Amino acid sequence: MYSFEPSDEQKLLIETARRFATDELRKAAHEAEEKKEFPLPLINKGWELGILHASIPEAYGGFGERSALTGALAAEEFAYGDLAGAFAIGTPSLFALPILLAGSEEQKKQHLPAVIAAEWKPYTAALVEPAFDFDPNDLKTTAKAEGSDYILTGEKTLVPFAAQAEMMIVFAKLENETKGFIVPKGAAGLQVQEEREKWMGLNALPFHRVKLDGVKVPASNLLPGDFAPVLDASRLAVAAMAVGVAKAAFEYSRDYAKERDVFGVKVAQKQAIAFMFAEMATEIEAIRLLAWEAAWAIDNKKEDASQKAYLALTGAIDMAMMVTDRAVQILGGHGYIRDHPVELWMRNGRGFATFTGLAMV
Amino acid sequence: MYSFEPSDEQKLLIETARRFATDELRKAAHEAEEKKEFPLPLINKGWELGILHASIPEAYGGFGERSALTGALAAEEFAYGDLAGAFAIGTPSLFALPILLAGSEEQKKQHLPAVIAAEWKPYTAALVEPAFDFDPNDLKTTAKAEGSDYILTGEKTLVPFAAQAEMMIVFAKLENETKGFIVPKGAAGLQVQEEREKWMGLNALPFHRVKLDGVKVPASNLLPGDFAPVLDASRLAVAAMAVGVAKAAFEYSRDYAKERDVFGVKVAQKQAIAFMFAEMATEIEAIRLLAWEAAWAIDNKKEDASQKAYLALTGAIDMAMMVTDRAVQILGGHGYIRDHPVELWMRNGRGFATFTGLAMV
Amino acid sequence: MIDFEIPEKIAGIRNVVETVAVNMMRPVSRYFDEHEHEIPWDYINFMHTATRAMGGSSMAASEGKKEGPRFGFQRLAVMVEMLSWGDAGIYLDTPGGMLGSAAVSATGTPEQKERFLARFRGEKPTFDAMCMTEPHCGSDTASIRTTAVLDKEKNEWVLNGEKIFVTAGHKALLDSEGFIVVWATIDPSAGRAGMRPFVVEAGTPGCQVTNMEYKMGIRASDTVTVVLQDCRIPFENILGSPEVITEKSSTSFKGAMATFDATRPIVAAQAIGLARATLELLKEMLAERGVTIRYGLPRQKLTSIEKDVIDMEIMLRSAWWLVLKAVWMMDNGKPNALESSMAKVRAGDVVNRITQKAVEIMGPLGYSREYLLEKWFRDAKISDIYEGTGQINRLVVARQLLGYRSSELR
Amino acid sequence: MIDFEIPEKIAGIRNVVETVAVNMMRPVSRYFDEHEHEIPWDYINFMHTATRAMGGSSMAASEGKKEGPRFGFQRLAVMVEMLSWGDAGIYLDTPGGMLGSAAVSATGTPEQKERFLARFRGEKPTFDAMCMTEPHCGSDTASIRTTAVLDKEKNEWVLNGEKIFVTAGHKALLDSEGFIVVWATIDPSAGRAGMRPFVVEAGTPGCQVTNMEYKMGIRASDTVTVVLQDCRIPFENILGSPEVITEKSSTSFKGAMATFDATRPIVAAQAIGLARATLELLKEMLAERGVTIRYGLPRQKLTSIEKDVIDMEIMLRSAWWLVLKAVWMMDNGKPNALESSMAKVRAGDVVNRITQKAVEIMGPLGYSREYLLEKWFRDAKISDIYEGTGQINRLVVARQLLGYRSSELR
Repeated sequence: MYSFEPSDEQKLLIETARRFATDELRKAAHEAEEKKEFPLPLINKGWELGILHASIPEAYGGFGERSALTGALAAEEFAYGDLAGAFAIGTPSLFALPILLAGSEEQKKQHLPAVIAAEWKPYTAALVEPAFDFDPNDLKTTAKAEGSDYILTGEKTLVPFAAQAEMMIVFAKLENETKGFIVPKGAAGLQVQEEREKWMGLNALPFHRVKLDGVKVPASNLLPGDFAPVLDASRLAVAAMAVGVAKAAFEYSRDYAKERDVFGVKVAQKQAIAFMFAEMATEIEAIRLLAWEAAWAIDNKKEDASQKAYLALTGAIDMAMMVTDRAVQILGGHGYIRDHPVELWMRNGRGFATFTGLAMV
Repeated sequence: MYSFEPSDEQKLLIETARRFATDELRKAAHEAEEKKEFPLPLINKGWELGILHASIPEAYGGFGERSALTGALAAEEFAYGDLAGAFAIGTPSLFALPILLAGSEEQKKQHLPAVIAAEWKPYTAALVEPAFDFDPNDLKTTAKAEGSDYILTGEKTLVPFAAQAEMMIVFAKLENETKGFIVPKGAAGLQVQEEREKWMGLNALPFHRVKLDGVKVPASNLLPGDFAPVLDASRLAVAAMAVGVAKAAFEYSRDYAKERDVFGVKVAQKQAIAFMFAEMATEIEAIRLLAWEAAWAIDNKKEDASQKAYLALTGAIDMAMMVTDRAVQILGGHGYIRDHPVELWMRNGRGFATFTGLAMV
Repeated sequence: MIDFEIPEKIAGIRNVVETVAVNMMRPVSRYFDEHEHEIPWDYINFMHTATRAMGGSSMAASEGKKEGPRFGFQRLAVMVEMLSWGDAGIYLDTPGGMLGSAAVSATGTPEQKERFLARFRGEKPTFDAMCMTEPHCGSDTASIRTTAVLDKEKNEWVLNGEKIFVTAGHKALLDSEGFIVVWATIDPSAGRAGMRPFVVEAGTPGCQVTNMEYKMGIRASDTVTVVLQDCRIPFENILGSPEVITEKSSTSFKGAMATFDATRPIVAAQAIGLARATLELLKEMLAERGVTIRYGLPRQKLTSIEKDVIDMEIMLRSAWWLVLKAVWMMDNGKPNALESSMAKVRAGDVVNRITQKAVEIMGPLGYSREYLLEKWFRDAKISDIYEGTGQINRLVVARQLLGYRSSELR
Repeated sequence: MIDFEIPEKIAGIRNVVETVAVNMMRPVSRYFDEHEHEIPWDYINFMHTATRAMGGSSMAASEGKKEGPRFGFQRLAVMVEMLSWGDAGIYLDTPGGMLGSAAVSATGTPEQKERFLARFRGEKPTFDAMCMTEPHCGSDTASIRTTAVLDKEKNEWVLNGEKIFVTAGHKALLDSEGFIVVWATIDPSAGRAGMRPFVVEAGTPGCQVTNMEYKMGIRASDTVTVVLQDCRIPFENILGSPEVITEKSSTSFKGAMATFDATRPIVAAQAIGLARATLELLKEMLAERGVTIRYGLPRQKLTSIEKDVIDMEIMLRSAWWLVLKAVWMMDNGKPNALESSMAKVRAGDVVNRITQKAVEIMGPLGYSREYLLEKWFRDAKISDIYEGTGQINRLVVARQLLGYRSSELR
């Protein structure tokens, strides 16, 4: 039966997440970006909201069942506050959710409790590769069976907190399929480039290039399950975050345009500007519904869940660019200087084409 | 040295063509479309303006040298009046220009004077094929050498005046190259489907499906020259005509919007509508300049003339759709009824993706 | 709890309607496109009989105030989407309650609802229509010039004016014992506050169909001009309670706007049905020619056609959810002025972009009347024009978003 | 006679400028992007020396009234396009005549031109800037609040106000003996009619740079706030002939607008240079990875990337011709208000669409600061904002097209 209303529990979560996003993340965002460091206490505070914990069953130390939908709702709110913050807080999910979704019982028991115990710790994952046509289903990083081990070879980029991470999941191509492998810190042949990678946005976060020069891991480190649900979880998360960033940009530029005078009226009273807002809001809502549908399909194990997650993210990429670009445009010269957050959001806005792998719900 | 001003001679031609287009073609357009017949006297009148004649050297019965630029200027004006009329008047060019551009001296002498003698006669050409991915450089219609003959096999669509045409050029693939072949009326194996083809637009013109069931023509009917200049001539012509149709739609909707009241002002005074006009006019002018550049490149035998003609047409396809769609939108309900010409222009507007081969300059 | 599963009840009806669309609409789509002003009686009679057999008077959304969740508008949207998937023009010939009866439902008294709507349960298919637009005004409904003057002696309204672009007006007035709802002013100096809806029944003297339009698309549907010349109707044919007559407020205009909140998502559903038909046919035609769409690839690995088709899916699905959300809100008694106009904006855009691109992709096959793509391109355009143009609906959306009254954002 | 051949004279200069762009700009592009507020003196000094060596005072378009065709603005557009191809931010640091001197050229008397512009021929590189925008107003230049009051006793103007977004203001006032042109009102009640341009020279007491902006892009260029506090300048520093002082007309405002007609295509040329740089690099990067663009194919056979790149070429080339047409009209004394705003609209659009798409196509490589694509994406956005936003320029275009005054189309 159709319904477009989150449950009461979800509404509560949305409110909590939004309050944290507005009161804390948003306020820290500018300085974090300019100083190129996201404050750890704030990450911990977000972590304590327990979004990941609520996805992990009690048997593994958590307190719930994973709901992609609930995760997407939270992801939107966090990103509405600040995208870098949302990524940072969620980084351990990059390690935990693949294990939850594709790991063996043993792997779950071994790793999940450690990840969600107490403080936020940088467990991470390495998916993206430095190629213009990076394709998560056709990786260049390879895994080869050798006796009871696997040998991983390749190069990864955009790996968050790689230098500090206790452990990471490395995704590699094994017999034409993408599979996840648990790789501990300091594994032989694992080269985490010390210098941080530099991107157009997300300067608050430490990303590193990771080279795998014949890294050997035992067979027990292979996540036996399918990659598809992992990819879906990431595409959905990134799509939901695009909605959050776009919503932030929409609201900020709307408020600005309602305040500011031009030619004797408010900027927002100009039809051409008002129409922009109408289109921005419509597009945001359209993609939000698409993301919700994908989340619902994932949670209800619909056959075409992967396709829906793919469509939601693909739509979100264009939507986020359009909305954040217009937000800057509406602020004019003020949109172009870094005093206002819209320029940061526009840099984030373009990134969604590349952010698959940086978040999971 | 850059210049964006037609020569005095060209200006005179533009004026003459525009007068004819406005006073005659435009007025006949609606009835021609609805009655599905373009009045022959009017075709003849347009023919008498001598656009084609001016492209044919005296040696072959004409009175000039071909200028793609001059041709493009005229094509825009004719199409500004009515696209079906412009195509009809120019149909003999489909036969004459390939001969001029790719024919042998003998072919020129034999055919050109006949085409441009006195009255308009339906000489035509068959280029388009009934495939969604029709590619003029990779035809499905084939030509095979057999002794001193060529055997043509395949199927053509959108062949104007095919049932009446004295002769037509059939384009076919000969050893991986597109080549033109002169095929006379009634050649054995040439099946011109009697029933007219039905299209979204251009109902005023008779188009026919043409099947070539092993049509045999002597080797002397092969146009020995390259196909590229022929294709360039057509792409340019169609691009210029798209500009003409778009200009008509722009002007009509502009005049309408300046006349009509809405909410106490003129429709055109609404910013959202005014912005549409600004974008329509800018786009039209942009593509016009691109078409001019292509024409100039053709006339000056620039190496990249083919690429320029391709870019001009590709841009023109989108521009024409955008402008004609908006013209209908601006008229609202009035745009949707056939009393106003914008709905016809919108149907024409979508056709430019398919009209290559229907005009040449 | 967010849920994207179609309710079972609606799913059943949807299947039934699909059969109608496949068997009774598609086969005659081209015929009625090429025979403008002919009426698809087979379809009409079938729909009428079927609706009666199912105990309903029409497809309309009213379902009384029962316990439990309400589905009326959701069901209507799903049915309309499917019928429009069948044929957007023929769908508009569906008997038994279009925009005119929507206005009666939205603004009439119980007595009026019974009096005017009962006819749809009769033996013969009956039609209704809404008369809003006038020659001098399009979306500017506040500047209507048709007048209604009360002849107190005879207790009759006297209507004078001209209405254009009346969808199904011919069928409502001449092909059945239907009615039209005419928006007229009882006080030309009062602007919106003077506007009232009046019911004029078929056969009323002074009410004439003077013109049938020839249109770009939806040719199976009639669009007419109605002239009212000293057209007298009973006092009771003014829609709403008696106080609307004297009260100089814009309540009644707001009634019309409320009608729009209910009807815009339905018009959007039409657009979606047509867009879905187009996308499905496009994919079929491509598949027959060996082109299938590889979902899941990064854009960098897609062909141009694949990218276009994937973008179409995104547009189509997301617009459909906007529509469903708007009608779901309607069913759940939530104010949906924003959502219903958003749905209309998006659906009107989407159907045009999809049909325009589909025709282009299929090249000569897209432009040919051998296939339905070119027809759907023509049918589509109306979706961004009627029931408020895309521009008007953007204004409505923007006003809601920005909290502006119409005087603040014109 | 329509001709798309670059004039020989300009082609020569273009080659020279290309060498500068390749050797002096590109190698330091990233450095100055990452070291905001540092000044590229090497480039500046080189350009200054080179310009002097060539006998010119600046890149500016003035070339006296000679016989034969005039090329000044065409040459300027071509040079600016190439410099901006080199680096859009560093280009803005070019000494010797930017928008401030354009205003002097357009509205000053011969005496003023000599007095203010001579410095650009001096030994040291010198800068100028235009002060238009104020904190409360963006494109709405008619609502300027900075005042100029004549102190008749001392025969001086006293300026008070605050100007923001002054491009190169730091260099004009603090890094050289330059000047700024300040738009101020001599009659706050008169609106546009009261607006006048004043020259304030570096070192004038009461004129202070109070803030340097941190920007999304073009970080090699300084953007500052200038505060004028009882800033006294000689009477003769009001630009134009004496009658402008008393005459209450908007002639002088129109002078500013005329300046825009000359400068908008130049700003558009910047956008084009940046867009071309992007497209060229994109094609190179793709080619290195085995992707080449197959021109001439029907869209149905193209890959998504090919279609995007081909669309970019179309946008880029056509926008460039709009720019060239606008400057060609300028050189030939044809009124070009329509064309110059069209060029600006189109170029501002195009550079953003191209840079945005290029970053997307190159995936992680596009988003990385290892390559210049991401920088150009950031640099590009200013093109649709300064010298009139895309929206303002659309208004200007629309007014011309529709024959409306600004009171008729707001």
